[in-house]
Amino acid sequence: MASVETRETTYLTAIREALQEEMRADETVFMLGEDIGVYGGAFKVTEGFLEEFGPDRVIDTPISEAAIVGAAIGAAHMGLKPVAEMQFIDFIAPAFDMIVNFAAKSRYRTGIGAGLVIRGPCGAGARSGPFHSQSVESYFANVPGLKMVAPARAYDAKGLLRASIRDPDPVLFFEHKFLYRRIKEELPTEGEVLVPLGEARTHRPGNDLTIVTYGAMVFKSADAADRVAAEDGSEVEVIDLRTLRPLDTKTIVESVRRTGRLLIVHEAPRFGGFAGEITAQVCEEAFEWLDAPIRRVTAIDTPVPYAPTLEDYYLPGEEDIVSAARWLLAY
Amino acid sequence: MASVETRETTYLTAIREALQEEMRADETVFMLGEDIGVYGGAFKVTEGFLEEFGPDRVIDTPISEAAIVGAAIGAAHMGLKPVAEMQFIDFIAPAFDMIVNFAAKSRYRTGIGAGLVIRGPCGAGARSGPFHSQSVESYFANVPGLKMVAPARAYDAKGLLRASIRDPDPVLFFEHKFLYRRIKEELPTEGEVLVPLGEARTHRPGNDLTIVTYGAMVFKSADAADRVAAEDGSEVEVIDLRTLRPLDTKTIVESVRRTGRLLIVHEAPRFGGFAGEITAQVCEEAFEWLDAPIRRVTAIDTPVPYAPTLEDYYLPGEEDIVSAARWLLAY
Amino acid sequence: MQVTRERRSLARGSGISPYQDGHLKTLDRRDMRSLYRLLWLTRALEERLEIIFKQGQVVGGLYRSLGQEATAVGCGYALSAGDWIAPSIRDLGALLARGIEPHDILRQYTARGTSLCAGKDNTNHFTVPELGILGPISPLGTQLCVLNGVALSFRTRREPRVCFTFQGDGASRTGTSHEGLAMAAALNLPIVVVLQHNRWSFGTPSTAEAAVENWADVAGAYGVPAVTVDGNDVLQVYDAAAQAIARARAGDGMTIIVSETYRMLGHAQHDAQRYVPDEELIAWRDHDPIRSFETYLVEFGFESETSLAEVRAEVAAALDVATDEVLAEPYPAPGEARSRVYGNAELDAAIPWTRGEVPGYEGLVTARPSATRGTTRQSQGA
Amino acid sequence: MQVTRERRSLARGSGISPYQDGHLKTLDRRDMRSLYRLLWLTRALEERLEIIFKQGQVVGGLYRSLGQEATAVGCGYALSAGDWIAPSIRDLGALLARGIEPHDILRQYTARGTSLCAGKDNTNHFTVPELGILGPISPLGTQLCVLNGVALSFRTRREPRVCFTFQGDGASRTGTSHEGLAMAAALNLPIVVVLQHNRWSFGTPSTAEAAVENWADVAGAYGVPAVTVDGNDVLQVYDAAAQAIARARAGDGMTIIVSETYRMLGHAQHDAQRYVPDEELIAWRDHDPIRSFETYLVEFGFESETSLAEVRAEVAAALDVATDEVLAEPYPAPGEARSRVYGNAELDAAIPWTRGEVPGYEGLVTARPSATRGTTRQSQGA
Ligand SMILES: Cc1ncc(C[n+]2csc(CCOP(=O)(O)OP(=O)(O)O)c2C)c(N)n1
Ligand SMILES: Cc1ncc(C[n+]2csc(CCOP(=O)(O)OP(=O)(O)O)c2C)c(N)n1
Ligand SMILES: [Mg+2]
Ligand SMILES: [Mg+2]
Repeated sequence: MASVETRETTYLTAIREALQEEMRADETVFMLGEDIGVYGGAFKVTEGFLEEFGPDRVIDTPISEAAIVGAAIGAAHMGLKPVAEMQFIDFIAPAFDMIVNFAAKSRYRTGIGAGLVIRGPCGAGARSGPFHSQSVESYFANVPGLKMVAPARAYDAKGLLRASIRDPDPVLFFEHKFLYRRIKEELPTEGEVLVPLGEARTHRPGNDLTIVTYGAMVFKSADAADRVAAEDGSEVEVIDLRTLRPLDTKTIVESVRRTGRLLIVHEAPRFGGFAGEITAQVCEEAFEWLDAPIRRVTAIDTPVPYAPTLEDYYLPGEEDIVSAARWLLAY
Repeated sequence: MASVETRETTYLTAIREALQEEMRADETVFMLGEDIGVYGGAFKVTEGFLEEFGPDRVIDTPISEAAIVGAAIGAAHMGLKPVAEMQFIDFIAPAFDMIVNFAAKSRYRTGIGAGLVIRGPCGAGARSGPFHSQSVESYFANVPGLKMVAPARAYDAKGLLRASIRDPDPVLFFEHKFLYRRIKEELPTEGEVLVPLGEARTHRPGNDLTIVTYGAMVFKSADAADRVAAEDGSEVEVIDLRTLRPLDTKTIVESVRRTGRLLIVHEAPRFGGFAGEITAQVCEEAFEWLDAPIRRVTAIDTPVPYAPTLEDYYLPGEEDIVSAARWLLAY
Repeated sequence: MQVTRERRSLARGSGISPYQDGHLKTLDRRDMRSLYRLLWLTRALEERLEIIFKQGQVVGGLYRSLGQEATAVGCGYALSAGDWIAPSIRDLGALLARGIEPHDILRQYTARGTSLCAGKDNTNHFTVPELGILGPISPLGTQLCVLNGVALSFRTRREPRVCFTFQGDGASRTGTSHEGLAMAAALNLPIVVVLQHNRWSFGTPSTAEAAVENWADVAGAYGVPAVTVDGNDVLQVYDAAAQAIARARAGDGMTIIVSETYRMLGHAQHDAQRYVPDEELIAWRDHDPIRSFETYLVEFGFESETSLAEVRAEVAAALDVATDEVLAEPYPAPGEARSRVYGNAELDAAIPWTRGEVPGYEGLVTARPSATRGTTRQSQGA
Repeated sequence: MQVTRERRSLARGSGISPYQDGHLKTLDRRDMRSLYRLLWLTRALEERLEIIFKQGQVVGGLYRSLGQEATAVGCGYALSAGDWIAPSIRDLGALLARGIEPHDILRQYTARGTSLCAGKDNTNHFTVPELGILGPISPLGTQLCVLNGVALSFRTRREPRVCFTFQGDGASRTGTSHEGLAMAAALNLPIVVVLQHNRWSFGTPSTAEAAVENWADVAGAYGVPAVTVDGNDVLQVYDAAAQAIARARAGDGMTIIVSETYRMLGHAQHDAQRYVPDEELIAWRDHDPIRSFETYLVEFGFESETSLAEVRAEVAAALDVATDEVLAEPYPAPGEARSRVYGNAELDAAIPWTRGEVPGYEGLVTARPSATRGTTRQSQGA
């Protein structure tokens, strides 16, 4: 047993704890969103919060995502630290204008920042159809002023959410709903779990091929890497980006310069997906080190379909990653 | 003089003519938007339309971009061909949900498509500040089901708008406001100017370097290419994408395989910009033909600033393109 | 059309009001039977869905309209062929009135390839032009905006057709809902909007979501008339709907109907409704739309207890068959995931769908000019 | 607070109503002078802006509030220190009342590096916490949503401070405006919203944008009180604003004030207003907010023609100085375009801003391992 006491914590509980701990430590932190108070949140992330923190700090709002984000911006201007919940991250779409035009540009235009967090469940695999399954990061990728976080592990979910709440800028925090109750880790019961924004993490080391990924795809990629190791003896490095913006180019480039091969895996559709930016940066900074084309394994270019057969086809699978990795290794 | 009669036509007039001609030829085509009727449109694109086509086909709406796009979707379902104007393309943001979730996914989900056009002035350089200058293509790049068009020439503006109106899918049509009255061409007075979606155009041929670009940057790139030709004797090929989605990968890859060098130029900020997707596709299909890293010349990663000094700094300039081109040619 | 506001006490306990005036005069015995069958079918089909949900046959979530069936049915029944309707989350009865079959609903929830969405979307998200049905999408408030476009096409073509839609009290707070109402009013579109004041929005009471007391006042923001009805009284709903539809058909524009009703179950299957005060549930249980209509039908001689039982038995039998048939149908073939993204089939075919396979790559490997390039490079790199 | 609705005929032609009741009692001679100076300053400053616009000194567009000055001034004057205000497009007078200097406005429009937005944004888009000013952004309807957050912070901290904002009749149709109003009402925030019914929205008459007749009815959608004022009567506006502010400060929530007024010029400088019927302009010209206040001040002995002329001369002199000073100031240095995107300065510094330069690349060229790779490749490619 380690000297630090730990407790098995799910990804969801890690998020709840991050919110609780920040709210306990700093009374300027508060939450607003739909059904987060009386009901405790659609995924029960904020269960018990209303009782503990009261209605001033756990605010049930009307169904109005633009107004939720707007209020968060105004409160941030006044020195509060708002955490806005989108019931599903798909419902960030009606707040698009408010995020892109008000929150993201605020500091640049006026000198007054908008340090707020917008968090919500993203991602497919839970049989939730086209409107409760999206990965929305690329909608916001070309918007300077925003930060974006997409944790895969419980530890990172907790540590990055705390860092996001403390961050001076608007942070979009994507929680993968498929991981909420499936990912469990031993987390320290005491002391601060805090993970700075902008640092990728090597989930699995290797020298033969680099996989850059994030969110739920970290685990599929790691499984694929394990298989390639066991069956082919090649060592695939899996990098979990954790933060999408600012992007940890340094870690990516260092790895690619070492392995000479890069595979990018993400759950969003291919065209216009986040892999493009990563490819561009690696081309710029590690082109000469590349021994093979950069490849992408992503969802197909469609909405997220509902039927299990279709959704399984839609999502990138371990098999897809293995075969792309093998192709690259053999190149 | 050619056998076809021509008339000098501005980019703006070309757009007006495309709308007029489609509306005259097909009574299911109609327009809706803010101040397009009585006032004739913020840029006077639809001046005289109300008189010619009547209030059923030139509809002044309340200020409500989501409702405008929504009505366009419903009308498209009923077999009409709606052309929705966004007064400035920046104001597409409040319609984001409607476009991404309703229009783009409609055919996939229900089998009923939404053949509509959303058009509006985009782009910087007109001293219009952060909210009347944006390039929004990347916000929509990761949304399957959409098409996106960004013409540079008057001919293409006209031909592509006509094709967009006839297209069975939702098309976002980005008119660069800086070109409205600055670009003039001799266009045929008779006969159909029609440019199919999905086909890039070689604006300037060359064998030493490929520049892929679109919108107002086509002209800056061509100017840069001319300078490089005159001063260095190298021939830079400039490809005007015209349509951003579906992307004409074939033309890009063919050119890059020939020149071995690629520079992508766009006006939107760098991070998460459209260059990423192009880079990824070229890496996938022409990696072995590349003799140098793929490079990007883009705006800086900030909102579009207002002051002339700042906006000029923000925008990619001819000088930037020339120096990136030289670097690539010397590589 | 006159703006009336009839509020009934929660515990009024009485049956359907026996008025036979206005549009109700046009309802004959057969209509009464149809209304009853639709009410019962709605409830029974949802119960069936709940059963197969518990058996793990429903792929996603399941939302019920228990206690609100009368509003959906009364409205759906008032529409004519050629009219269009866009349901919201709890309006199954209106879809059934429009001609949607239980099979269709079962297929939707169980994601069958035969479903109206071909397994690509769920619940009531289907658009069926033949039946005049516009499917909503999940983001609330949006379908009214789209329905405006359908209504616009009626107006443009001078067709005397009407559009009808529903909106939750919660959904009425969304920006899109407002934009949709505002545009319908400004363009004087032939639209009827039912505002379902069912006291809850997921886990939040309407009183916390809005400071509005008289929901009909919402119409003030749009300059259109509003009428409030007892949403659990199918005849009263039908009457109001028929009047509003007639008004819209005559070119007089939008009407808002506020339905005073109550959501008798949690938001969805996973919601045990623990936050709801017992008294509220009990009071509304006494005002069940189906039970009170049964009493009315028997009391006024339209039906007997026996004839009503026969209707229920017939529905149950039909649902047995439908459930068996649908559950025997397969999921869509995986490759269907790629179809109909775009209207051009060539385009769908050209999209690089592939992930692992990537056939093009193999060609690349053989075609690649590495040898030459390696040399160029080396000489340059020196 | 009582809901009143006073509509005056366009051509009423009379001066300011000489009531001295309610909150007006608190206004003394000095206040009257201040109100007049603010009204005049607003108009004169805008005229000055128009002059330098025509000289090509204004970088972007220019929007005037001619004819609407009384609403902005009356409201701005009613606020206390510590309160916040979010202006809309035609509320310069309120900003001046809040303490914004003509210099600030001139700098904004001429994109000076010294401007409150450091040249990065234009018009009234500045946020100045010290003066309680929240800058709007161009997408209409958004600023109320953000102001809600400011008001929320007051509520949370139990501070008796109030937020105030303006909204055009056109802007009231946006989804965000609705969401903002709905949330302010639902959360019972200390907010006052002035709905400017100025008959136009860019080139479209309000009657085409909305079927609303009594704009105070808009409040019905939110369950809050509304009051209608003659927006060209600065005292009436002040009174209504002061009452609504007092109500909000007392914790009783939002009030909507409908200002009946008229936009006397085109939407912006480039709009010659050709679509406006002459009669309308003429009728409203007779109801000029400044002229009628002058008559009132003289008639009731607050001022003389001479003293008013002195105020105007003082304003003109001040504007001469301000214009000269501001025009002598430089644009921001180009490199400032990169600053303050993020709250972490290291992050701003680390962003690859470069286009042509790209310093990193040179390093790459020397560091690149081409030689080795070329070989590997050749052997593999064979
Ligand atoms: C824009 C948006 N935000 C959030 C949701 C999640 N959501 C689905 S239904 C619902 C509650 C709806 O309440 P109401 O409109 O009153 O309808 P009811 O459930 O009472 O029929 C919520 C919050 C959504 N679908 N769309
Ligand atoms: C979301 C959005 N759509 C369009 C515009 C362009 N626009 C700027 S002002 C304006 C008219 C505003 O009318 P109103 O709200 O009545 O204000 P007024 O000009 O009368 O003061 C329009 C359409 C905008 N700023 N924001
Ligand atoms: Mg409800
Ligand atoms: Mg107006």
